[in-house]
Amino acid sequence: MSEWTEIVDYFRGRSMWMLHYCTGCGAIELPPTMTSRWDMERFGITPMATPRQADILLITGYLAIKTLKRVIYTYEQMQPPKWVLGFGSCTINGGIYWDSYNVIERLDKYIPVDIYIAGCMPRPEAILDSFVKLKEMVQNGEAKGYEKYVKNYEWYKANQDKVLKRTKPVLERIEKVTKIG
Amino acid sequence: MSSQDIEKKNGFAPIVGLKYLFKKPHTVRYPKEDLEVFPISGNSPNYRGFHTNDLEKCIGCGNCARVCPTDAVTMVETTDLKPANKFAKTVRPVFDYGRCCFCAQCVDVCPTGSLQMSRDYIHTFHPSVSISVEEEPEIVSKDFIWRADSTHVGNPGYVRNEKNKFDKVINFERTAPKKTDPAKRKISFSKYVQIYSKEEAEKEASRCLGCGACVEACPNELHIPEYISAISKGDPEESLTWIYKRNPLPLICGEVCTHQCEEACVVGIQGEPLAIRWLKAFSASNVDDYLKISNFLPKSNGKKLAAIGGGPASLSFGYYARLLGYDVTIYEAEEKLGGAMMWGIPIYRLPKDEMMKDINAILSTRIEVKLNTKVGRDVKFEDLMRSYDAVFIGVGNSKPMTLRIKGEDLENVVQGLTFMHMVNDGTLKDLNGKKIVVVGGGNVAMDVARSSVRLGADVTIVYRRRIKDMPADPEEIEDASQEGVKIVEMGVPIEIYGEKHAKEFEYAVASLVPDPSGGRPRPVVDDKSPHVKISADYVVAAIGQTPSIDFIPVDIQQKIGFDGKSIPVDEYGRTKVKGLFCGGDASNARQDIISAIGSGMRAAKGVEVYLAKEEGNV
Amino acid sequence: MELTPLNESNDDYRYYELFIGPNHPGIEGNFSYILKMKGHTVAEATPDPGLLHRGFEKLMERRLWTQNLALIPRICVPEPDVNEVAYCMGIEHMAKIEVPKRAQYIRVIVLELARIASFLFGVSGLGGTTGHYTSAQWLIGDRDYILDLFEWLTGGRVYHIYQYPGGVKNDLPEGWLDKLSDFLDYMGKRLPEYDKFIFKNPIIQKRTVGLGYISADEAIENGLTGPNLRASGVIYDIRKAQPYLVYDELDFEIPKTGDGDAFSRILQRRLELGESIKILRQCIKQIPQGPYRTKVPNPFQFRVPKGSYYSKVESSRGEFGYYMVSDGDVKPYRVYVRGPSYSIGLYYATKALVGMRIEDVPVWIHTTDMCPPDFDR
Amino acid sequence: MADILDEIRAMDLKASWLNDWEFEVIVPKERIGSVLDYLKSRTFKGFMGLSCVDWIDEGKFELVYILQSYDLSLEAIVKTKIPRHRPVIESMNAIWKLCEVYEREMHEFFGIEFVGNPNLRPFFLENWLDTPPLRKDFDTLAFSEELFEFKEDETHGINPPERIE
Repeated sequence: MSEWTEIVDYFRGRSMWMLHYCTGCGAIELPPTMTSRWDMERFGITPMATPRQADILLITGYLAIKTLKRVIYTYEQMQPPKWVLGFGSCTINGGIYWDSYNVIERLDKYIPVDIYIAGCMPRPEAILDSFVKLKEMVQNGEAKGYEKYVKNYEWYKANQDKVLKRTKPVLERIEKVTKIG
Repeated sequence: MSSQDIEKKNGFAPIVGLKYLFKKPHTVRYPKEDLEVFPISGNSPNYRGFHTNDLEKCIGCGNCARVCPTDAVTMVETTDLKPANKFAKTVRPVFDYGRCCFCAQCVDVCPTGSLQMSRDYIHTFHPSVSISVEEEPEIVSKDFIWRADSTHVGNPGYVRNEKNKFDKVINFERTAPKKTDPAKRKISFSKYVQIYSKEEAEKEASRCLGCGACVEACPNELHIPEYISAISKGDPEESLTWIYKRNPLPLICGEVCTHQCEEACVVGIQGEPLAIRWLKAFSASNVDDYLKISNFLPKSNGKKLAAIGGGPASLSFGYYARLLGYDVTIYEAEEKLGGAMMWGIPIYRLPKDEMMKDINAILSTRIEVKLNTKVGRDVKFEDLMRSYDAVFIGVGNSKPMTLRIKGEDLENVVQGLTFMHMVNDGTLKDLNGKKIVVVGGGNVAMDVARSSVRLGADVTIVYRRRIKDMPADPEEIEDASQEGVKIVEMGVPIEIYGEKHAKEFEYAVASLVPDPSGGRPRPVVDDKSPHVKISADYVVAAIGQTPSIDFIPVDIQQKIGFDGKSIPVDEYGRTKVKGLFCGGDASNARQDIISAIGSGMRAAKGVEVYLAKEEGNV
Repeated sequence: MELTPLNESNDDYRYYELFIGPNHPGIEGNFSYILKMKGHTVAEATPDPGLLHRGFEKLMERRLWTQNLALIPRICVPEPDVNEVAYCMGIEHMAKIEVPKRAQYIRVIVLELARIASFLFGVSGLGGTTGHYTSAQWLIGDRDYILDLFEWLTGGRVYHIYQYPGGVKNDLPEGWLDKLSDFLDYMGKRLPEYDKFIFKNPIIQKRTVGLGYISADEAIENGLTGPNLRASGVIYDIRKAQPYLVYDELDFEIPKTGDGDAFSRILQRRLELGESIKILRQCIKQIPQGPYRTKVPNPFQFRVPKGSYYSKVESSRGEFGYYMVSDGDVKPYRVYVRGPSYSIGLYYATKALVGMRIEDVPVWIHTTDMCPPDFDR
Repeated sequence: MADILDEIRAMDLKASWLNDWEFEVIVPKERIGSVLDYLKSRTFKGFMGLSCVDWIDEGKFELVYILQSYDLSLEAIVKTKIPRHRPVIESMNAIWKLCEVYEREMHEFFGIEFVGNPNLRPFFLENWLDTPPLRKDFDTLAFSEELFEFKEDETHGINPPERIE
């Protein structure tokens, strides 16, 4: 059984399709990675339009609250095994939008992340590096973020709901007494 | 070309594609090969990648953390390295690459040039655990929070080096205040440094990085960044409000402070430090009515305090004690207030009207002053102790140290402060053609020398060590030599010759011997040292002084532990005797105005603490 | 048995809702239209922005004037330099900072290079939506050479953070202009090839000619700017009409297409690319020696005098405007960003898409070259 | 070119040049519609943007209309102030239909009511319950910390993330 998994993992790592979804500004470095200059098809990775056929969800940068909802929908639509790559500073710890009212800070509070790529923005080499690393991890059977999600669904769900299903104002509304004149 | 212009169909068209078979591949075969393509090879020479930091050179000023638009830089305490200089802090920047946007603004504002960026940019990681929730800044995460050190130093990218250091966003060049020409100023006692104009002050103030390294160097920790920022904003009144919080003598300090703050100024590491002192003088001289901005005066709380001596320490003590609601009486032996500021500092440095502006502002807070009242002669110290709730000693140093050489008791051999008193009260009017030898290398020696130059004398300063070892302000030394003061280095006084008056002064040229115990190198005179004689009409010994507290009964003197040099006090200026406080030069090792002001202010707080405690006991 | 042909009056074609985007290869960036469809035809289009909203205008109020330089390039990702230049020009106008000639030339070079890069990026996206993938491979590849040049000049590939109030941060590196010249030669050789396989391509022509016609009056009324406006026949270019930097010293023309359809919009951009190359060649020749930056106070003390100003730059998408208000402090009081795609993406699209067939929607979106980050902010 | 300013001044309005191609006009709230209408008839046909400045100390919102004349190559900045408390102003959608979108945005970010604008639904933000975010009294950092940071003492009855396998 375990040998069979190993074989499956080996082939999985050689053909990973990436969902074509640009969530933030990091999307600008994907065309060079996808096309002739860096050509990620060399690694068996190619963009795919539908979540159901994709293996990799590349979160290219910051997630606005509105996008977070779509990303979660997308992630849940994807078939396991599936892997999430957090791309750029923004996904790691908020990045340059650390104090923004509409951008989440840490991606792995909402969905499990397998690999982070530091940088703002990361160069195509860094993206390829992460793909190579992901491939190794998949072939070694290490990248199991999707299992983590199922196991800790409660925790993820609570975090998601805190952001997405607000029912009362986050901050207490302070009416500032304006001086006139 | 238009919308009708369509390429004709051609069966051979695909053959055109064949030519690309013979071209060099366009693809960068990362990770097998690195970027080496048109138009440049490798990635940019000034690429903005991960940070490197020369931890020894870094002084922990925190400007990188303050300028960071993403709040990615945290200053974290380090223990494993020794600081670069005495003002350096032990904190070093730690970068959060979950925040950093690689804008290089931290590199631009690094005043030491220690922070740089490398060309390393690849960091992909599997989050081993989820990012810890309570992220303590002390914990350096290996995943993406790193202390910038020399890890990436082998691949330098965006670097600001010695060559283009003046190209940074920091302005390294000082706006020098206008000074009168040396030839003109040496014949007049009028002030020779002009206070900044508004434009000059704003320009100079705009160089401030606001890091506050100066605050720690200042004996009284003035709100320096705040008041400079207010000047840069064009608001001298706000600036003075900030100064007044910790210094009630802004104009005096603006003119004659020893400005340790400027030594600590981070801009001074690669360029010229900010002229913090002149900026203070600017805001003080640009506000006519101090009272408009000075603090609200509370009602008197009925408690009475006495301050002995009318110098900066007592004035500061009086002002802040008055702000706390006490009634203060200052006892001054001379006919005017000011102490060492009045009698010790020449008027070309501090015009008396400017000084009185500050003092009058303090007095207008209804502080009682008893002039010509010497404690011990006119009133008894014990009476003061009895009739006041607390007594503050701010007498300063008036007992000069002696040269301990032969001929010291001759006429015309005087002490520095005595000489300055004579110049300032007008007893010494003319020294035309006289030869004067000044022994010492401090600010008093410079004052004596330069005052004598202005009275027409020919002045030689004899100092035991080298010029660069002189404790005097380098600017003073430079100005003095511009005015024609001769400075003899390594001169150890041997003897003063003369029958009644001093006639000749002999010194030996010493050599510097390193101190085995690790102190400063010591000048040593041996048999081989050449001896030089110079003629002298006056010999002025300006080698320091000690406090004179003869007015205090001996038993109390012993009780407070007076050792002949200074009175030991705690952080609040309290002596070992209940209700007796001390400040100023008499208790400070650092004998300057700003320390005196600081000790006065702390003593005022000490009084508050002491009296509150007394009341609690009752 | 004879089948009744399905037509639009047939009841089988009912209204239904279709989300195009955010997760859709046909849309540019992370943006969405909610289309009400009848059969293949759009009956109603509602833009659904905010997927990229980061609250820039709020964040800028919290940061120092110069700290914002790190933030603003992110407003328009494919062409970040227009943001930096417009922002710096506004500051310089309010603080009355003189910009050295050399810096102005460098800014023009940067802006025009960014314009070319943005064109290449935009048209490659069109290739993606029309199934013409060769254009994506070629144009993105060529765009990378520009990014290499930028990286050499500024130290960053995408976000340059190169402008500074009073000029630019670094001087041109030695040999940079030669490389730029080489690149322009290369580009000159490539352009005929582009023409051949994109603009004279029957597929592209059939998909774009006559699509989404906009008349001149309509374009003005709907707030269109830039190439989209000029493609409708209104020859208005800020570089000519209200010359900023050194555009009045450079000799270039505003190309005229004037058909007002999707094809003339991309053709307009293609022709302006030729003018950009012309401008760059002149800049290489004319750029003077001298300082590249006027000294301004350091970031902590940099204050902009009280006032307000609307500074604008002609970007590859149209008018990029910054309305800035200062209260004399170290931080801006308010910055309002007018993205060039705002009016076309959020307002005009609701009119233009109505009656369009679904397969034309992505083509129309790409020919207007809209950039969601600049209106989402 | 200069006479446009004289014309505006003749209407008893304050107007001044900002630079060679940009002038600003300060209009009382009641006359904003007529002034914009007039400017549109004087070739200022392009509506470039609508912005708002929150003068919190003054208790006013300042609405800024940016207009463009393609014939004269001029930019007009028209400003008007409205009270900050219950801010209401008439919608300009009768003059420029396009204005609707800008007003919708200002409604969302500042909470300004535009009378006559039928479409003031949420725009960029989803499920927004707090103070309109671009008002000066909205603290974005506090909001971000409150909403996006996970606090340990908050007991949701769930595991803190360290315990995640």
